[in-house]
Amino acid sequence: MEVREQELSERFGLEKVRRKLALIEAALYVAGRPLDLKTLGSVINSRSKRKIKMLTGALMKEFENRNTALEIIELEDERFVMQLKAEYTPRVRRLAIRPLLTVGPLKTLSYIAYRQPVSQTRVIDVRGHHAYNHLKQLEELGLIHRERIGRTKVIETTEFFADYFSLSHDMRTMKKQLKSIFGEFAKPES
Amino acid sequence: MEVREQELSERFGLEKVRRKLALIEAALYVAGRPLDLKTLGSVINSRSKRKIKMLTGALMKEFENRNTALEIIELEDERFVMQLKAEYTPRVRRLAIRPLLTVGPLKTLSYIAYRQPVSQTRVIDVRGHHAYNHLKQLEELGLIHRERIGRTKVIETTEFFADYFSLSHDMRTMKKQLKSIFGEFAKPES
Amino acid sequence: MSSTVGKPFYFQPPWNILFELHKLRKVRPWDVNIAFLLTSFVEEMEKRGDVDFRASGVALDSSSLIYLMKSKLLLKLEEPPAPPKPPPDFLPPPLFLPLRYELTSTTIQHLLDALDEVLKGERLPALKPRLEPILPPPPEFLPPIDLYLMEIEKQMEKLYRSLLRFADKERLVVFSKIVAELEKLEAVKTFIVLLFLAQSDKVSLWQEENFSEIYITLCEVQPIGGQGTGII
Repeated sequence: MEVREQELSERFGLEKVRRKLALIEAALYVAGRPLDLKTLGSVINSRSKRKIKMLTGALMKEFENRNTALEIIELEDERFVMQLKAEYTPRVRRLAIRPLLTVGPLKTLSYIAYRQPVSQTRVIDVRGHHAYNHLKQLEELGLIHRERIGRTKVIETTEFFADYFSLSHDMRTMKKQLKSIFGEFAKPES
Repeated sequence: MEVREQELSERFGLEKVRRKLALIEAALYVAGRPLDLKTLGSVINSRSKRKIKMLTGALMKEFENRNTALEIIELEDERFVMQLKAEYTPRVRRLAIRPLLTVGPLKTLSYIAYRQPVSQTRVIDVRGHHAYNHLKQLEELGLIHRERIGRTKVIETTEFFADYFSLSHDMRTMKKQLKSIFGEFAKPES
Repeated sequence: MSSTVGKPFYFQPPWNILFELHKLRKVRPWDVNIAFLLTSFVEEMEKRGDVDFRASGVALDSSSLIYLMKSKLLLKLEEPPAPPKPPPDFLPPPLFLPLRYELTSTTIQHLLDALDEVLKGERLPALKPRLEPILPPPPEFLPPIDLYLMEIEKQMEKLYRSLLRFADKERLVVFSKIVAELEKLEAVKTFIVLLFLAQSDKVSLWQEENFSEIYITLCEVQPIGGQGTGII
C-alpha cells in the first residue's frame, strides 16, 4: 500500500478512506473537467482543504501505480482533472462521435467567446432570434453565464468553457489566445 | 497478477498485453457507450474475437479487483461498457456535464419499465398529468416507444433503454432484473 | 308528570319530535311516521279543545322538513355505489441512468470554424444600410406639415371669428354647435385648430365628463390676427 494512503488509512480507517477515494474518483470521472477542492470536498462531506488534497493526492498516486490509460493530474490552481493519457488519444479519438453542441449553438458560443463580454441584444442581432434557444442550451450546459446589468443582459463564457477548449481562465488572455489561433487558422492555406 | 492476465502475458509478452489493456480501457472511457468486439478489435489491431474477448475480460476482472468507483460490464450481445457503479450515482450526478433527466421523468420511466407493456392512460393515472411531458422527453431520448393500438397508446421501453441500464432485451428477464434492482434500492442507505 | 306541568301537550313524546328539531339529527327520518304524528296531534288538540294555530303551523313545517329528508335519502339510494378504489399501484423508485463519461467530438477547431462563419455574418449586417423604421403615411386629411403650419394661423383666425359669432353673452360656445353641419374630416380639423387656440390661451376648453360635450370659453374679445397675437 502506498505510504500516503497508509497514513490516511491509519488516521481515518481503511474502509472509510477507500469509500472517499472512490467518491473522488467518481466525481472526477463523471465531471470530465477539472474540479476544485471545494467541489471535491462537497462530494466527500469535508471542508478541510488539507484532507481533500491528501485524499486526491493519494488517488493520483494510485492511478500512477496502476499504470493504465487514465491519469489524474493537478493543475496550477489546485484543481484536479481525470483524463486520458495523451499517448492514447490518437488511437481512440475517432470513437468520440457525439458533438458537444450542434452547429447553430456552437456558432453562437464562438461569437460570445470572441466578443465577450457581449450584450444579449447584440448576440441576437448577429445570430437571429433562434439564438434565444441556443443561449438557454449553452447556459444549461454551463458554457456561458448571463448577468442582468440594468436593462440588458451581458454574456460571458464560463470556466468550464475555458477548460473544455483548454483556454485561459483570464478573459483577456483567452481572447488573445482565440485571436491568435483564429488568425493562424484564417490564413489561406499555402 | 490475475491468472487470465498471466496467461495472456505469457503468450503475448507482458508489455504488449498491458498496452492492449490500456487501449481497450481508453476506448471504453472515451466512447461512454457499449462497444462491440469489432470496434474494440480495431483499437488493438486485432480481428481475433477470442483474443479481444480474453483481453476485455481480463480488464473487467482488473477493474473488479481494484474495487473502485468504475466498472466495466458485459452486455448480452458481447458488447462492453465502462460506467460509474450505481451506488455512487446519487452523490455525483449533479457534476455530470449533460443535463440528465430529473427525478420525475426517471420515476415515470421506472414505472413503465416495471409494468410494460402499459397503456398511456394507466401511466398518466398513476403518475399524474405532468407525466405527458415526461413521456415526450423519454421518447425523445429513445428510452421508450409508444404505439397506438386502437384508441389507446401502449408504451414499452426500447432496446436502447435495456442497453443503457445493462438489462436483458427479453422483457420477462428484464422485469426480474428490475425487481431485484428495486429491491436493492428500497434498502435504506447505510 | 310534574315536570311537564304548564307545558303544552305537544312537547311530550311522540309529538315533541315535531317541535324540537335538534332531536331529528339523532333519529333516522324513516323511523318518523309523519301521518300518525299529525293525525294524533290534531286529535289530541281537538280532544283538549284548545286549538293552537301556531303549533299546527310549526308541526306542518317540521313534517315537510322530515319529508324532505326522506326524499333526499331516497335519491341517495338511487345513486350507483362508488366503485371500490383500486389499491394504489406499486411505484418503483426512480431508475437513475448509469453515469458514463463521454468524450465529445467538438474541438477548438470546430469552434474556430463556427467563429469564421459567424464573423462573416456579423459583417454582412454592417454593410447593409440599416433600415429605419418607416412611419405610417400621414392621414390624408392632414396637409404636408409645413404647409399646415403656415396655414394654421389663418385657420385659427377663421375659427376664432366663427366662435365669436356663436358665443353667447358669457362668451361660451358648445363645440357640437360649431361642427354641427360639418363633414367628419372637417370637424376633426376644426378640433385640432381649436387645440391650437387653447394652447395659445385664446380659448379655454372644458368637459364635464369624458366624451361629453366640449365647452369653449373665449378668453379675449380681440380677434386674432391683430397686433401682438403671435401664435405658436
